[in-house]
Amino acid sequence: MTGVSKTSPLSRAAKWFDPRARTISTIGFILNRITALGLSFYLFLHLIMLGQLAQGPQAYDGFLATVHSPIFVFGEVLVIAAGFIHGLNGIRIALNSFGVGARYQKATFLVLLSIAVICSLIFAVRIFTV
Amino acid sequence: MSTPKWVVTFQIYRKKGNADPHFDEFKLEVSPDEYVLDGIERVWAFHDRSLAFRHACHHSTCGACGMRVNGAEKLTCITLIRDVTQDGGVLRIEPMRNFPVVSDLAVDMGILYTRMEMVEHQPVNSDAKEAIQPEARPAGPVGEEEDYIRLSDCIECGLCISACPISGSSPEYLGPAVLAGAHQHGIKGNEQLLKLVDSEDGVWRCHSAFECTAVCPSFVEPGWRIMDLRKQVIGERFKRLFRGSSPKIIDTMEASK
Amino acid sequence: MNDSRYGPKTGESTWLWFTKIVTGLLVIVILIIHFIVNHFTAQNGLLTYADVVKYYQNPIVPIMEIAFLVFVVSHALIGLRGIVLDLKPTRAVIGAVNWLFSAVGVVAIVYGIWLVLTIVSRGASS
Amino acid sequence: MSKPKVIIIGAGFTGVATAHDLALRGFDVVVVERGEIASGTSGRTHGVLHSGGRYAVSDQESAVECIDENMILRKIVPQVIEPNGGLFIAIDESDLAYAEEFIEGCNACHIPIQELTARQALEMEPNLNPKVLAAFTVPDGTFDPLRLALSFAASARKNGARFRTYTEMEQLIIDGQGNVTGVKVWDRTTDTHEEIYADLVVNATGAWVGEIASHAGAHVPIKPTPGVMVAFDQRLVQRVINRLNKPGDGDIVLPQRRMMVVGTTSFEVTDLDYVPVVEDQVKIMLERGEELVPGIRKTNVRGAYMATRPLIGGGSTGRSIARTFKCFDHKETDNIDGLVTITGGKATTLRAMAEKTADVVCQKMGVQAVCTTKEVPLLSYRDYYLQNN
Repeated sequence: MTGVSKTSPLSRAAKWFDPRARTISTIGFILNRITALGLSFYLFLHLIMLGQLAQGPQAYDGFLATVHSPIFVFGEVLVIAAGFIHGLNGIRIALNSFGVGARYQKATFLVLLSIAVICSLIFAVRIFTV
Repeated sequence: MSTPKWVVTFQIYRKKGNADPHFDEFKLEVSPDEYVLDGIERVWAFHDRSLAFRHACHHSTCGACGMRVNGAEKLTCITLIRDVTQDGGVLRIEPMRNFPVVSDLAVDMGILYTRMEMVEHQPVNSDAKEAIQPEARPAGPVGEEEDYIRLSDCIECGLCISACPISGSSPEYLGPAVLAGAHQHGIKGNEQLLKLVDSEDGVWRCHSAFECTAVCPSFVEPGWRIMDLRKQVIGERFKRLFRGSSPKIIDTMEASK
Repeated sequence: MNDSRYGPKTGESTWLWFTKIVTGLLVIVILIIHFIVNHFTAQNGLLTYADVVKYYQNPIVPIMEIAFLVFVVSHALIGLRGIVLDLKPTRAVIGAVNWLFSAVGVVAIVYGIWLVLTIVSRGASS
Repeated sequence: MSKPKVIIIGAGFTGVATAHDLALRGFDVVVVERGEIASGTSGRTHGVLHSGGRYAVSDQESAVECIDENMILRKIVPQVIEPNGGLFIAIDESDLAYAEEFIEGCNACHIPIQELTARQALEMEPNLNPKVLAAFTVPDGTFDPLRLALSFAASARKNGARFRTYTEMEQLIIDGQGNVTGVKVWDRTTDTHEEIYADLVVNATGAWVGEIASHAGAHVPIKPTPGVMVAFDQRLVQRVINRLNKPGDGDIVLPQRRMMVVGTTSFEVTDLDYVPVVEDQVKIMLERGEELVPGIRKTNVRGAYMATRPLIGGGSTGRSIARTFKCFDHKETDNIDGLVTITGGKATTLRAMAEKTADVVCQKMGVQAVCTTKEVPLLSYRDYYLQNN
């Protein structure tokens, strides 16, 4: 008999991100998990980078010059978009879990995702045009 | 009166003993208004007598014929061929995920049945208890003094567990049907059950993909029930936080009676 | 199923989850406050080291940043632990993860507070 | 001292119930089943726990069996039964004319009935045809077919019976005297063949008994008679609704979970392994069901399926054949020892069929053991799979 457990953790994790034959709510789950991982990575990277502040003005201003290069700015936009998606979706999950609107979660998700996309676009435009 | 026939290719997952699994193809002439299970039964009857699959009632009361049809979890006895493919199309039939495969399309339901028993899900209930969701309540004699005993909505088909992304990576997770069963039984005053659902493998493991509700063929709405169960568990924990360990006091009081 | 997963841990999962939800919501609240404060105190952005040091002279800023740090680190680590749990870890692995993540959390928060206080003191001494 | 060993072919209602009975009486039981438990006729049964009212006029032997077994099943396996009773309702004059015979028949068979006025009936079941003229309550019920079978199987298993599902009987093993000594089987999960020997083989294959018995050169007068059933997606009634008349097509509407199931028809087939659902018959079910519960028109079809009744044929056909069951000791009928066939009957009488079969088995093998299945409560159907682990 083939069990569920014989696979490696990685291949098990890969199953989370397979949206085939799944509904829109799974997209919510996938996005939430990806943004969770991305934001966690960013959080600790950010904390380490901010250590430059303790090194004094030259170090920090030099660091700022680096992060103003386009590739870092693009990364910043990703972080903002991830923040919006994760935050707004998180509100839905929190509400559902306290017994609010679980029957309307699909509609809620679509509305919140639209808001997240619009807000991310506004920020992206602002950041790239400044 | 005959609707035009369709030709559909059934691609069926095969597994025998320790041999490697593979897919077999069977081209069948079907009526689009037949059910997927009818096609599978015909493959067994006329093409390959070695095909193993679970089925019994053929009208969605027993929950035996859950499979994956083109990737999606379906109760095949009520899934019209018309709704899942087209003339000349393909039906890829696979066993449910997250259950051990016995052979071909047949899986071992032991895990689910064991856990349903653990959470004391009652196979028959009063009608009022089954109708927790008022808008889904069927038309008919409602709200009268007389109540009816009836078989529970959950048919233990396992489709929700097959569709759940968390059950997929973490077999210890109790799973949607089981948590829905616990919700239906009620955790009020049931210390054992509260402990079970409020554990690492209980309600907190759900990550709101709501696939369970999407695939449930039997009006159980496991996703909603898990969320409602969370509310109840949180409520219970807060009550205890402010009242200290009062349940123990009640226990001893009852014991002394 | 491994019965040792149940029993002594009763209630623990609830509070971990509850903390995750509450800190998540608090992070959102603080982010909103952050944007408002930023809007009034640093209209031109924080483009240099001097800007940042000056920004931290407003007492609301270090308080806000420390609170944000505590909430976001807790939320992230509880969330990551949840993801590890979903990967069917052995008892030993999840035990190690519990210790590791607790330690990482404490270090990150202490380090963050030290950083904030350093910047605040730079501003005060200049 | 080793237990006497019996192989049962078929894990439908009679197979699992016989396994339970024999296991309780101390036999070593092996059940071989080519599919899953209840994957033939048993799983697809209508699901009426008959009060016997349906047969009280035309087939009183079956009616008595039904009411007795109905009461026993309610007691030993309540976890799979909706015990809400049933109604026989008269819609037209011909139905009314049948009422007298019906009352007499039910009294003769000790089936407790109660006459209702049309108004009382509509108060009990507001979705009945408002043209209802008269009604009688009967102690009908509804059961879940798979779970009923699993409950017996679980209990049998607890007492040592072994279930070999997906294991198809290929041949009966016959000794030099032409007697049956075992079965040759094909395990479809591993695609392997093996021989199992036993002191006795019980052929409990329902509509397929003729085919199985013919392997030993024995004959069973079986008349496989399929009927259609259609499930609708709303539960408009809470009780089994029967037409107050002689048994006919589409004259029972029963509630089950959140559904209603209407059945059935009656015709003859030769190929048993696949009986197609005939569209015309589905239409008849809708039309006939509508006469009992007009609201059916507004519901949707959820499933349509065929099941093949194992009727024991004399000269008659279809509706007129008795619904009673029979156990054949092929030593007596064909002078072939080691083979017993049980068939006929209703789902409701599965326990009685098993008792009869086990009595024959005991008598043949000289075992003194009484039947206790009337009293022993069955295990939860879930235990069947629990013990798998």
